[in-house]
Amino acid sequence: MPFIPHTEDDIQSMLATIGVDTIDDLFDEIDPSLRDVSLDTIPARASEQAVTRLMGERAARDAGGLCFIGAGAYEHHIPAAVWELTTRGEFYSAYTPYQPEASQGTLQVVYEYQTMMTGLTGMDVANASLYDGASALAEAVLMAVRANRKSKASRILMPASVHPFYRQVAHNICANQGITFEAIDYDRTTGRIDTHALERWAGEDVTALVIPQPNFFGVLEEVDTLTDWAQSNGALAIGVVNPLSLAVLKEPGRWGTGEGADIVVGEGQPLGAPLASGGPYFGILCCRKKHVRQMPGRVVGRTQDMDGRNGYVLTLQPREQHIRRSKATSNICTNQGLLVTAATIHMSLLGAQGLENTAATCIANTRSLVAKLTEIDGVESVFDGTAFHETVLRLPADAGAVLNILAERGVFGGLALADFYDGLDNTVLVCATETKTEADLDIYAQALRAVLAEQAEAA
Amino acid sequence: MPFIPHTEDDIQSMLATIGVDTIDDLFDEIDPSLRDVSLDTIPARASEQAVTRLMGERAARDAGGLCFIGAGAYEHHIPAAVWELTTRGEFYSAYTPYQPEASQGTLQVVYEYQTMMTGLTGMDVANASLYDGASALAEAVLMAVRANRKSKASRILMPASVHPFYRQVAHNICANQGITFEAIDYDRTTGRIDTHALERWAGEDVTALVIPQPNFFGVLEEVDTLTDWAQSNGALAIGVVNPLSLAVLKEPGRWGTGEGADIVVGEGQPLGAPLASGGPYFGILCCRKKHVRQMPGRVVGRTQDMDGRNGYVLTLQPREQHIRRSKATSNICTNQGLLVTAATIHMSLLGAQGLENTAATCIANTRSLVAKLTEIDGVESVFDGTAFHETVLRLPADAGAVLNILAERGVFGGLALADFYDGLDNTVLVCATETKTEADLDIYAQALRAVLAEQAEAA
Amino acid sequence: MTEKLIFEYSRPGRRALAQAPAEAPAIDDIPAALRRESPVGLPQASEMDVVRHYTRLSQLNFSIDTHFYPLGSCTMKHNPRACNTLASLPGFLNRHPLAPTSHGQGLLACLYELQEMLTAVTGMEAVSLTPMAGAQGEFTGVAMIKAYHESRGDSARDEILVPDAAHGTNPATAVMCGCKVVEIPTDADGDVDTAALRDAVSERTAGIMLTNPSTLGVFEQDILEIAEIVHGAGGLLYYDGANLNAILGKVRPGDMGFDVIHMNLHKTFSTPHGGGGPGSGAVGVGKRLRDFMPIPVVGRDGEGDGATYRWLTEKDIPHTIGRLSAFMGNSGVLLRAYVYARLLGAEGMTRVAEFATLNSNYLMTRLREAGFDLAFPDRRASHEFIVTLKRQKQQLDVSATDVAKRLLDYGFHAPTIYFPLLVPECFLIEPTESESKETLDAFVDAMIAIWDEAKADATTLKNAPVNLPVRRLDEVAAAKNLDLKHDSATAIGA
Amino acid sequence: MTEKLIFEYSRPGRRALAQAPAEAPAIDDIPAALRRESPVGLPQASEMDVVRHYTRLSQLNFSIDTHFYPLGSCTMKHNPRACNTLASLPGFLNRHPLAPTSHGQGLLACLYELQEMLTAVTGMEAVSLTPMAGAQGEFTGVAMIKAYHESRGDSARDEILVPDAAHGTNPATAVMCGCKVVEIPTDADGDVDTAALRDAVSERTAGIMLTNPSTLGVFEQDILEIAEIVHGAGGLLYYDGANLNAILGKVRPGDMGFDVIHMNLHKTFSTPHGGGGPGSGAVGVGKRLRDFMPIPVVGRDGEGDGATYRWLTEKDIPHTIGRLSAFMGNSGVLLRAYVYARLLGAEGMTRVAEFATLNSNYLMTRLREAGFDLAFPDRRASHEFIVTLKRQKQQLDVSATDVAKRLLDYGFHAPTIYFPLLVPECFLIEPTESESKETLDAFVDAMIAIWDEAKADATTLKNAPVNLPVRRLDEVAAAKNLDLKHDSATAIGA
Repeated sequence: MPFIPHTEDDIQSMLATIGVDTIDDLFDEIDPSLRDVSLDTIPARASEQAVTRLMGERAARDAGGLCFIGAGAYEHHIPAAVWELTTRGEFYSAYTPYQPEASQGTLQVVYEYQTMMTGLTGMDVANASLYDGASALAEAVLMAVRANRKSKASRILMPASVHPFYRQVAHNICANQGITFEAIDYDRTTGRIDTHALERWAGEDVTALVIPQPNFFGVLEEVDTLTDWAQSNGALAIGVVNPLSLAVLKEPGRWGTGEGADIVVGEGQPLGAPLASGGPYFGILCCRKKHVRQMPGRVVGRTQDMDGRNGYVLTLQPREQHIRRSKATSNICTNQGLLVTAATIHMSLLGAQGLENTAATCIANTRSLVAKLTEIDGVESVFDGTAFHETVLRLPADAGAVLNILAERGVFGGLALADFYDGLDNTVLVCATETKTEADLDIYAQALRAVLAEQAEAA
Repeated sequence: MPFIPHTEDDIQSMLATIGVDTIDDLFDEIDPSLRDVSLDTIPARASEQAVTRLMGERAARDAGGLCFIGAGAYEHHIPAAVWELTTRGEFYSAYTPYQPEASQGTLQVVYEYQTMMTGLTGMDVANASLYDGASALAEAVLMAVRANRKSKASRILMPASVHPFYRQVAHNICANQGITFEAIDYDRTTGRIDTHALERWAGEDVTALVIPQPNFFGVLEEVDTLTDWAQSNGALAIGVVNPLSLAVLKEPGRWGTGEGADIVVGEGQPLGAPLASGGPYFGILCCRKKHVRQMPGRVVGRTQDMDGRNGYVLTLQPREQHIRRSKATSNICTNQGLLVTAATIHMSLLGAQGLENTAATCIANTRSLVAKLTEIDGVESVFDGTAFHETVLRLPADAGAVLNILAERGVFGGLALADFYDGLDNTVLVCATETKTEADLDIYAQALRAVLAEQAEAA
Repeated sequence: MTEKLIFEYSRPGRRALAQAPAEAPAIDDIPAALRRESPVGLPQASEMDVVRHYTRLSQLNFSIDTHFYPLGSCTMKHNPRACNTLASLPGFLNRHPLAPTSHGQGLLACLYELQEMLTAVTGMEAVSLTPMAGAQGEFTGVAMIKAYHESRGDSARDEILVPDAAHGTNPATAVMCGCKVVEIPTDADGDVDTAALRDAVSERTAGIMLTNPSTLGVFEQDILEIAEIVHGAGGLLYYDGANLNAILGKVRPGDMGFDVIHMNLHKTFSTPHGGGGPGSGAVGVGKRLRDFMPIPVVGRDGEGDGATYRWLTEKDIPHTIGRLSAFMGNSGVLLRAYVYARLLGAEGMTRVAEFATLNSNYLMTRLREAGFDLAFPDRRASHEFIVTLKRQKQQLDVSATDVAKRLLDYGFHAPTIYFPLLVPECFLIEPTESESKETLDAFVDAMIAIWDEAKADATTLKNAPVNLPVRRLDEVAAAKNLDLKHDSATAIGA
Repeated sequence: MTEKLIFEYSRPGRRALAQAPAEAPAIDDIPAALRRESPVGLPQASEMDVVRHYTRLSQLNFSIDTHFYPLGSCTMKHNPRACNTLASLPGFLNRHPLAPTSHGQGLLACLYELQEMLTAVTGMEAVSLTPMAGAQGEFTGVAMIKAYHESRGDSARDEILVPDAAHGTNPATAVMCGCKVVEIPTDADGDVDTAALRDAVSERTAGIMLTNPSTLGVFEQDILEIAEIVHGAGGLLYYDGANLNAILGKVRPGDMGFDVIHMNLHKTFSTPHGGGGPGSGAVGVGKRLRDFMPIPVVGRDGEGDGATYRWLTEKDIPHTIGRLSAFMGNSGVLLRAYVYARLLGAEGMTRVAEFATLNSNYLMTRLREAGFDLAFPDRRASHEFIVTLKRQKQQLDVSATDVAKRLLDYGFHAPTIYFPLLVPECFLIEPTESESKETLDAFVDAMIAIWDEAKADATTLKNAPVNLPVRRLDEVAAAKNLDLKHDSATAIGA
């Protein structure tokens, strides 16, 4: 039997020990009406060989395409060592390290991860990860409501320049707790948060301001001003960052003139997680020390054993659901341990210099792509704010239709924004990471030029 | 620097310790005329990212095709666990186990492998593997010459039904030692060794007879008769087997009416090695106990440590080149450790029943394929001897040309034998392993039918 | 055997150069005020340092691939390697989540079929795969229950009933959804106290969250009555799938009357635990909650070979509680679950419950015969059962922790201890179906040996573990003197 | 920590069923006399048994991924993981060796480029990649030398000159090729005794086999003179590439006058050692031997993007010594070497020799300063060097073996001991370029600590190792009472 080691002798001897005749007898406390189950619609078992072939064929169907889509998930080179090590059975098949003495590998990895994350963000404390960037933002919002005792309003200022899906997730997870989200518009010229829209909330009871850096449009926000605005208005500053960008951009721990952002979250995917159609990724959450006891999720601490040797344990567990139950900081139990392992190895291999070179290459490639694309008649940048590694371009044609044709020709040209923003019809969010060569950029430019020419001709 | 950890500080401090100014000074014992080297034609280093992309593209070029080629390398399902475990760093990056206390993992694996191989072949002893099946046959020939002290002729009877490449390799490796190979023809009807051709050598000084099972044509030889013939004529019997076949075929340890074959070799590839364009595979070599000290290659033995615990060591090293130098049984040093590891895991997962089911499915699939193909006008089996999982078919057209067209249509239809045997023009050696479904067989049959029809029309 | 921190291998200027671009192009257009000035606190290491360090660290772990791991309520069963290998095929790994679905039909076909299989084996109407872990599955379930009541104008229902033995995530989730928690006591047999339940339900009852079999290792004998009580009061039933392994293919939550269920695919469908995740908390819904499923869900257009698949969004499910992750949950985990489900097939799923239950009852019987006390001696074990070491604690001052730590020395991971909270010195033991009789017997032998050790000299247990990389760690000091990062890192990274 | 044999996990009827066809179709047409009747002695185990067993076994090994491994003459350098990952892409793994070359252009392009790079870095005229290990490379070289002489009608040349310090494979290979071995002594500085060489050469000299730097860890200072002597006598020069790492990209065997070279790609080009293989012994040839190269070799037709590749066979190289493996040697190993070569590039290859030599000279200096005796104190180290523990043996009766075993306890693999045979109590130490200064310093510290232990109480060393899975193993008993297989296997397999 696949994955069941019992021989016929084993079964008989075990049943005899238990004192029943059949395995079915062991279910005799269950109402008979419940025990007549049909699984007719589930296929019979397939051999590993058959499933291997099926999956090989299906994976091949999904392969290929030159990808210029970003929008929250980025194609980066992941060193081969990362997943060869991460999928070692001792990491892959271990449980949550509830018995620390038997889990020092996992625990030390998380401690190293926490150290790296605080280094990257300039924050005091990092947790052991959350599910993904979007749900991490939701947890940060809940945390801010707990941490900002002066605010009674449970009011979060949520800029429109935050990833639309992140805004939806934060709303869906937090709405049941009476938290309100106030939209802050973006500046049509710069693509940044509209500071006039923000000023409307000066003097009001605001719990927290969310500050994306870079924002969804790829544009860099004026994080110092925004952080100062929030903190001078009694609000916490919640940064939402791309961790890769922090190799070159000012770390949230230094945003503003005070002590930096209060809480920082982000999508960890650029640090070693494959695109994989959306997951598993991992959510980063860091905060200032004073908020640590409001932090959701697992945390690993260093301590000592009976002989005075250093070792690692899960700590601050009284915040968590398995101890505090209905009074926990979150219902979160699982973190993304395997992804954290990959990220820790990834960051160890790249180091600060490798991350910086990667980030700078992404920026340079995107600048170069934008230059090539905007040479095409009618293609232009929408915003003039400085970008990180993504840019919104306007096309002289229906963006969705153009992207579909490009995809048929093997180029995934970006994300059409018309569905997400009024006024951004015919726009595309494009990204060229370090994985793209000059030749790749030219392929995109030539393909777009051709498609637009055909569209113009047809029109 | 890739794969070199030295910082500039390290280098300076190390040079100072040594007492030289530059690294180049360390080469000052070498004639200056030798130290001016140009490597202009070697490309500059590429990043892992660039090489990953290059290799991805090249691998994709080689992918695909429904493979019905056998001829010494067979497509079998390899459980995912096999190579995930085999490539664990502790196996993958370990050296030959010269320090046994630090190598118990590798040593125990080999001991288990040796046990499995003796189980499969029914022989007394197995070595830790040789390079591949063909070179193992060469080593078996050399071993037979050493072991058969009664024979002075260094004469090996080599049937034409042995894989042509094996015959070539054996000749190329052994010829310098004055060993002669006498060809034994095959029976044109059965595809087996022509016993009349063999009888010519009765009473002569023959050192060994090579007995392939199954033979190159896929046909089963009369191993009992052949073994008895050899041994009654003072020759050793050297079996050349496909190890997978031994799950269903009589094991060489029981061939004949005596004590079985003297030496058995084979290509280990069907036991967990991917096709990989030809290697790395591994050569199996087993023998009867009385020949053990003439055996080439490494052997692992069980012994005990100072506390009486069981442990494993390389043993019988006095046969080997690093001790015995010019008097060694072979110059062999390396074995195929990683492949042996894979094979041991593979056999553990499949067990006897899994191997038997695999072998029987291969046989059934090939029978079914042959039935479908010989329904096509003009396609017929060449031999009437019972086959294992390969069969020679004659086509009503030039086999090489037909195979080329089939390959363009995604079917690798087998190996054309015209280049290897006079009289086998227009013949193809075909094989359908357990990886082939009924639908696959139909694809081949339809494709062949179509190609032959086109050929006939064009003719 | 311990291992330094990766930061302690770091040397200024060292790099694993092959793995990233060699140079940083100038990025002059970014204003100085937005640029980073201080060093990034990452280690500077060679590839060899990194490979050695993390290889060695991995060896410090217990794992399913190395040890028996009878951790109750966690279903530490064998993780077939094919699941990882096949989900890691480049075509799956390299696909962008927002790439057109025309270039994702392989993935979508797998997810659609997984939805169908999970729907069938749980007896529900439909499944959404998007929740990223059990706790998010729970959130999804309660949020749907709230949305259901609100859609009917029945918005005063703000109480979630939770048995006192429940996982901590249950009450925590109820609160996250803005509900109040009403605890329901357990009776002496380990079942929900139905009389207390009758008293607890009211027009404020939104629903009940149940694990069945419960965390006490027994199947709720009155489940049909419970369903009737709660439904009768206008509430809905939520099934916490943490213990689904106990009944997979054998009994279906949908048949018991549950309106929603989450499944821990990382338990029942054997996706890796990964040292704490990723998980996957797919939810199945009955007809009452179908309209509220979280998006995206995979839909199919057409039939047979011509079928195509696409994401269903709010346009297709207008009452959805919405999106809970940036993209599609833990897709890679779902692929692993899909492979596992196909390898099992229908018959294999049923065998999971059967052999998990056989192993559990066998181990329970053997331990009882060896002199250990069961929390519910008159009940069948489900896939897990509880030993209470209360007597040992009283007689020898040996705690569940002491025995757990000593088991580590014997090469067995400890069972879950001190949960459920209501059983004193509790050992919650779940062997799973993938362990052999020999392993279970060896575990019993170890328990007997440890008990003999305790009787001879309890300090042997108090000092345990002694064979592990570290001895017993001071968790109190860890919480008091928080040390959550290595402080020299930033300096080293300079 | 030891681990049972897989056979001891075996139980009749147990199977990892997913991995093979569930049933065996009838194969009635095979005559009974040819069928197997007795059981196959394989274990009957579950997938979990197998995964656990081999995971645990792996943990009993030292390896480059876990330990410093300064094994002289073995070049245990870092194995970049990309080499394995990329050589294992399905397109490469699944290709049949006899599939048409139209469906193998990816592989062939890699092999062709590898041939070109190896040709350039060794200074030879051409390379054949087919030999499957160093010893087969040596065989190839000597067989080509013989074929060369025979092709010129000079067939009385049957003597191969071999320095007394040579690897055992050298004389063993000469004999395999039907030659006699003439040993050449080493002078006091570790160089070949050129006077003795002059006396040894004659019209019977087929050639000389040299490792340079030699196994004594020094570069032959008179290599150009040696070449002149041998060539002058009508012999050819064979370069044993075992120590190529010492000079890669820095000095080229072709420039020294060698006619043929084999390369251990599993040393210099970092393909895995795999616990004893697979290796790869590519051979490079000068113009005299080009016509005799073993097949297949990869040829290119056309240039640039339009180039196509094919196998060159006896039709292209009519004087070839022929085929040495059934197909194309260890192709998968060659792909790994190709990836490594591309990651290094020209500059990286030169750095290999430079930093291997830097590490070796540094470690030699540190050990000398710590009071250890060098075999050749007046010479530069190449990529390796020799410490002799003769004094320690005399003073304290502590042998090279004792120190080696104790090093294992300290977490360092032992250097090569008792080779070359002519240095007493020999420690041949090769750190490789991929180790850091800290690791070398830690090794020196361990050597000092062990020496202090020896002075305090030599039994500490005699009892070593104590921290490993087993203590010192009785190799004499192993050879005397041969136990080469587990005997109950066949019974268990019944």
